[in-house]
Amino acid sequence: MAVMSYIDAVTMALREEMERDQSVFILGEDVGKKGGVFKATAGLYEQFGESRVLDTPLAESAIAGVAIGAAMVGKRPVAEMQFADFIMPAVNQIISEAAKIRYRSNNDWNCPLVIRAPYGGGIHGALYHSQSVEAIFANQPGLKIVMPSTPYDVKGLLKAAIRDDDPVLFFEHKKAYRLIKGDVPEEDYELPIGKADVKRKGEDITVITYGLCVHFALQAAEKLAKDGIEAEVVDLRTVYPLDKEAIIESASKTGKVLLVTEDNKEGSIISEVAAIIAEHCLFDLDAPIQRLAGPDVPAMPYAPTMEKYFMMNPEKVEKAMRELAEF
Amino acid sequence: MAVMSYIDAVTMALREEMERDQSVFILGEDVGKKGGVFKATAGLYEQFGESRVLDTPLAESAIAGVAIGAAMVGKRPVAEMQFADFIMPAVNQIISEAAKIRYRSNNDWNCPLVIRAPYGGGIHGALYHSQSVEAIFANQPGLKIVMPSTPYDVKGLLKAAIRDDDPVLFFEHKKAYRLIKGDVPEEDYELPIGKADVKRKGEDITVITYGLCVHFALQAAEKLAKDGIEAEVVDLRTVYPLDKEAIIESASKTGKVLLVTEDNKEGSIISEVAAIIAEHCLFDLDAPIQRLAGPDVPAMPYAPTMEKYFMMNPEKVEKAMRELAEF
Amino acid sequence: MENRHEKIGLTDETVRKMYETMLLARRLDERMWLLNRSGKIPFVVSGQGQEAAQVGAAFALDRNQDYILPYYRDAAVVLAFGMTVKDLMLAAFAKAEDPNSGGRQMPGHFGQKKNRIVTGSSPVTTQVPHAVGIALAAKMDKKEYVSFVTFGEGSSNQGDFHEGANFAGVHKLPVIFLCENNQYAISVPADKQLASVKVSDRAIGYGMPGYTIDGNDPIEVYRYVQEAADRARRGEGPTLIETMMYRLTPHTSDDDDRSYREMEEVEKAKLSDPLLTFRKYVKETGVLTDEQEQQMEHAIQQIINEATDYAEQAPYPRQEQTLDFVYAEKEQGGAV
Amino acid sequence: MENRHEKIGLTDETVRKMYETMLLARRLDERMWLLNRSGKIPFVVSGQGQEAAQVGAAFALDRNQDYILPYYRDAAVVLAFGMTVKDLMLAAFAKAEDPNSGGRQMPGHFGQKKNRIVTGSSPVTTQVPHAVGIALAAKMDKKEYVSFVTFGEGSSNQGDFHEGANFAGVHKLPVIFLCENNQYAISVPADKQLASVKVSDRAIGYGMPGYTIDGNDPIEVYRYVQEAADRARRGEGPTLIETMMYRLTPHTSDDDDRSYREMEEVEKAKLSDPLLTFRKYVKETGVLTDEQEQQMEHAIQQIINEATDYAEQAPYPRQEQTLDFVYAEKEQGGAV
Ligand SMILES: Cc1ncc(C[n+]2csc(CCOP(=O)(O)OP(=O)(O)O)c2C)c(N)n1
Ligand SMILES: Cc1ncc(C[n+]2csc(CCOP(=O)(O)OP(=O)(O)O)c2C)c(N)n1
Ligand SMILES: [Mg+2]
Ligand SMILES: [Mg+2]
Repeated sequence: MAVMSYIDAVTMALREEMERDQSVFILGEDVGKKGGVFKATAGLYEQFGESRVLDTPLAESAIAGVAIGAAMVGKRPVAEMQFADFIMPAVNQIISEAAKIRYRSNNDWNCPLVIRAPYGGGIHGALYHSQSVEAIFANQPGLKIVMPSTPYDVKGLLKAAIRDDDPVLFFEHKKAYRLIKGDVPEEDYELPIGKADVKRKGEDITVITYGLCVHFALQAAEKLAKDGIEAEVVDLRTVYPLDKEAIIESASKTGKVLLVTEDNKEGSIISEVAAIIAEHCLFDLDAPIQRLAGPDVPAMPYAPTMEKYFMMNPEKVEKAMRELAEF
Repeated sequence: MAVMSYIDAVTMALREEMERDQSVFILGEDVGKKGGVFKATAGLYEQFGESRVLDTPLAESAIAGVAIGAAMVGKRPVAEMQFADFIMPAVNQIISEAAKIRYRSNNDWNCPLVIRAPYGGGIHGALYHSQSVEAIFANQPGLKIVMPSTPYDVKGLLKAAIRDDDPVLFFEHKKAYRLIKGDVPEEDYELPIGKADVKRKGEDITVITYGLCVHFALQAAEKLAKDGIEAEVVDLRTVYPLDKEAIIESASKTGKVLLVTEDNKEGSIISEVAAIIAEHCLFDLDAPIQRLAGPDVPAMPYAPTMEKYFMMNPEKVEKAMRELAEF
Repeated sequence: MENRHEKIGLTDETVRKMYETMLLARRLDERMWLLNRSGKIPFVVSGQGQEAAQVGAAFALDRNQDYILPYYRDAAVVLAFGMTVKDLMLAAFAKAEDPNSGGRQMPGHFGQKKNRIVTGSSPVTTQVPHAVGIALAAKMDKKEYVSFVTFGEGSSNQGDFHEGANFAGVHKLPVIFLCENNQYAISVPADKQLASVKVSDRAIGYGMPGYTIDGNDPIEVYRYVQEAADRARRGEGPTLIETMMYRLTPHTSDDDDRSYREMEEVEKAKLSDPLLTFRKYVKETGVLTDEQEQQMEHAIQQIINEATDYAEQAPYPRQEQTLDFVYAEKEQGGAV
Repeated sequence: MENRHEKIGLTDETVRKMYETMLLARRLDERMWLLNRSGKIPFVVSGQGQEAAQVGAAFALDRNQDYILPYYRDAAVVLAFGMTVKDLMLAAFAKAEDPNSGGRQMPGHFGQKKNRIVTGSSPVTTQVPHAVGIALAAKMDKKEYVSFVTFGEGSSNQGDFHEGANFAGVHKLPVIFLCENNQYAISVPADKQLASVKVSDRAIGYGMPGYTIDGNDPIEVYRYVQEAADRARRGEGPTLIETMMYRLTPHTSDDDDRSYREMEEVEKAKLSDPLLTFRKYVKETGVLTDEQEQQMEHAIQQIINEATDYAEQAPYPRQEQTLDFVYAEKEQGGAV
């Protein structure tokens, strides 16, 4: 067990999977010699050589499409999109192709592909280096979308994603990369894709969230605990398809639910979470389902004033939690 | 006032806007000589000439991107995507560009663009000619998404979309094209984008839906009326951003809400509608918020058995409405 | 008539087989239209006029190891690669047994893993990067196979063509890009589609050789594709081949081509219908006797009849099968 | 040294102005790095080494009517088109007054309608189809303007380059595609990026002339861009010009280029730094005296100092301004 950063857990999972399985390889922009613009693939080019850590031309649709082709014949490509914002040119390949290959071929073909991409704001990335893009893909059966919050989860879920026989989008919060540290076992382990994780038990209110916001909720929960309010914090971990059981269980238990995302509010992941609760445990609720999210503007601006206004933080979460607890 | 089909209302709106405003032009695949694969642009090439009804190369990102460029310098392009399924290569242009041009330039530039595309199933179109793609775009502030249900709404909303100073995605249900007929005034009128429309008043239950499903709900409502159940049918018309007031008003009034979409369920437009209701009128509800949608599979299959299983129809809606009414 | 196939090492036997495959594809296509016009199948997309290039190319490949990524008109390619008429009929009737998709996709969306026919979709040109990825896997694993991908001239204007071709060029991958230039993309003629004179003019931009050849001549196409396959196997990278032909039918059974092209143009093109010209070739070079031809037509008719009957009677997928195969079947400890 | 500018009709006055613009861009760029390294601004993206091509091109355009779609390194282009140092400083400091974006975008995301500098984003190459659309509008309305768009050699591998260039070629639109080939796309050298020898090899695939020229020579670039603009205005369609140069700085202030390229290579490239070579030219041809040069440097320093002070002191946007300008302001009876 070693304490390591979120990004080091990414690198560790990649390295171990590449050591374990010859069919795993990495492709993307600047992932080779440079080791990625965030250094997520640092050292892998040196260890595994150019043929398994491929610097591609600057063309995301090809990155996804070439990876899909390789995956269909038995490879396990891990494609990196340099920023989640730049996944857009690859949407056709991801939605029309990767997501539908198994289904359209009646289970004859499949596509064991992982697409990793750093998402999220708070790093002066402005409109095009701060976006949360998960909602764009979160209505495409055939895809899975994983968004881990801790180094431990990163390692276990990235391994599971690489071993998964279907395409997985794996979004890593870029602000978490160096900010979030935690224990990561040296040994090999997988965490189940499709399962949420209760990161903190509590009886009074439920906060359901994912990614970096999990930490904000946990910090806020500690403060509330000092005032005798015990919050349950559910980390979705997989945001598509959602773990309905876990959502329903926690919502039913506490009857007060706050949903948090860094994304814009309308049409976000937490909208679906709210819908699930409203469908399944309406009569267990003691308060309206609260959603706390970024404002409905195109993306996070550059100026620190505006970035702060947009970005989620522990204070905003705490305030919403207190309001809900007092409801 | 003339009775005309849904698609004729599309053509009429296009023609009238092109007559009214020189800056309006059409571009897309096969929209010229052929008049479009569905004939939505029939006669316009003859009337307005090749320079205003442009057959483009087969490249959707260019269709969107070129239209965006023209829009930024004062044109009002109406781009056709031959099928909504084929909008995917243009996602980067739509989400990264069109949606963000006004915001990112601090209101210096804007992008008065309309993208029309036929969507929806029930026409033996199989996986790639049947999709509902609205959810992909329904979390992108800066965009508006209009999905009309009647010829009357088509004309008024398409005109509004063309006159709008921001980008509008205008999705037309391809099965409605010839199936749905209705009165359309000869004179010029606009309907407000962003406003839902109560297509039927009722006190017992509310059905909120859009597009072709509005007709299924209206048909079902007539049947229920025979049994003394009065359903209110709310046609969202604009699915992004949603008309919160109208949703809240009707949900609060009847206390029983059924949401219907032809799309897959998870992450769909009606998820957001459910979330809005759960947030704002929880205590007015007498029943869980019901969602009726397509199954969570990648897209509608070709075989008639499977297509029927996937596709929404009046019977499915009626059944769900009765269940809700009896709750 | 000069015997051109011997020179490039093709036996009479193989050439006869090539003609037979072209004929089979044509007769099958014709039957599909009949079935469509009589209301038995909802949709046809046709390869008439493109069989020469398809068969010439398919026969030049190694049909025991190469991967193919055909586009919707390539019935002749997949027939050459082992898909049967019955398979195609099952797809046309959208029946459960359809090996391409289990009745889920429209006809023309080929896929059959056992024959290395890679599953395809409707959005055009997405298969191009896939072919490149399959070629990349070959290079990585030092395998001998080649990946072969086709597309129309209209589709060569999609970004995916550019991105895929450049990727293949940079990494010198064993892939063959074959454009079937039938001069129309639905209603749009090639000169409104392509700014270049030839699609093959684009090859230099991807560091690969590019050729524009007569797509009505299967021998010519065979020669170029064979050479491209050899280059690919030698590690010398990709090739772009543009085959010139004419789309003899409307775009699909939903299209009426009279609204955008002169019927005289179509009639004129029919004079160089590759089925007629190649028939002349095999007859005059003595590859095919009249008797053999009759037998061939007869056998083909029988195959098609049987396949039609079989497919017509075969069951549709059960409606609940709509829910199958979204993800891998759940295994213990596995994912969703 | 031979006077080359007279031959193509450039006055000493203009050439001096060209040099001044290059120098201004360079000094501004250098200041940006200082501000970044001292923690005053979070980010710099640099145009060092690319000023010659940028200025040569910008001066060849009609700066009173042409539209430009610059990419992030094109500070010299936008300066030539009327954006001020103060404007750029306001952007670097993310201040409310920034005319590019009101402090919303990172520096290098230019946009200013009054100078026909079209707003840009970060995803590369999306501006290429926009430029084509702007040119299409010119053709439709029979206007005289040209649309000018730049991009890196890495970005020429995006689908949008292909689709946009082909569209322009088919419709013979007045657009100039200028590639600034600085030999790297972040860490990836051009030979791993481009399968072709030259980006200009792609021009034939879009039915347009393509040239690869010395991007360190503003006179040469001027000549080619002027000719392309003339062609465009004559209705003869687009041109692709590739300008060869070297990125003298790391990719951005977040990059450390020592991890992927030899510092000797950079040092060598600095020998042909266009600022040095063009300085030599203007000095030796008598366009610029020592005294004039000193004055120029002095004036530039002052402009930059003032702009820095102003921008540093200017207010940030108010936080609620985050909510502005998602859609057009609501009008009566209007839309959302
Ligand atoms: C991305 C995408 N856009 C549009 C379509 C609709 N469509 C189907 S075939 C076709 C024309 C294709 O022309 P070409 O590539 O020349 O092939 P051909 O049909 O002539 O063989 C179009 C526009 C599609 N299938 N995919
Ligand atoms: C679509 C997209 N993918 C990735 C990036 C990240 N990125 C920014 S600049 C760059 C390299 C661009 O190289 P080139 O086009 O040669 O321009 P240069 O920076 O060398 O001037 C990359 C990969 C991006 N901005 N957009
Ligand atoms: Mg064609
Ligand atoms: Mg570069």
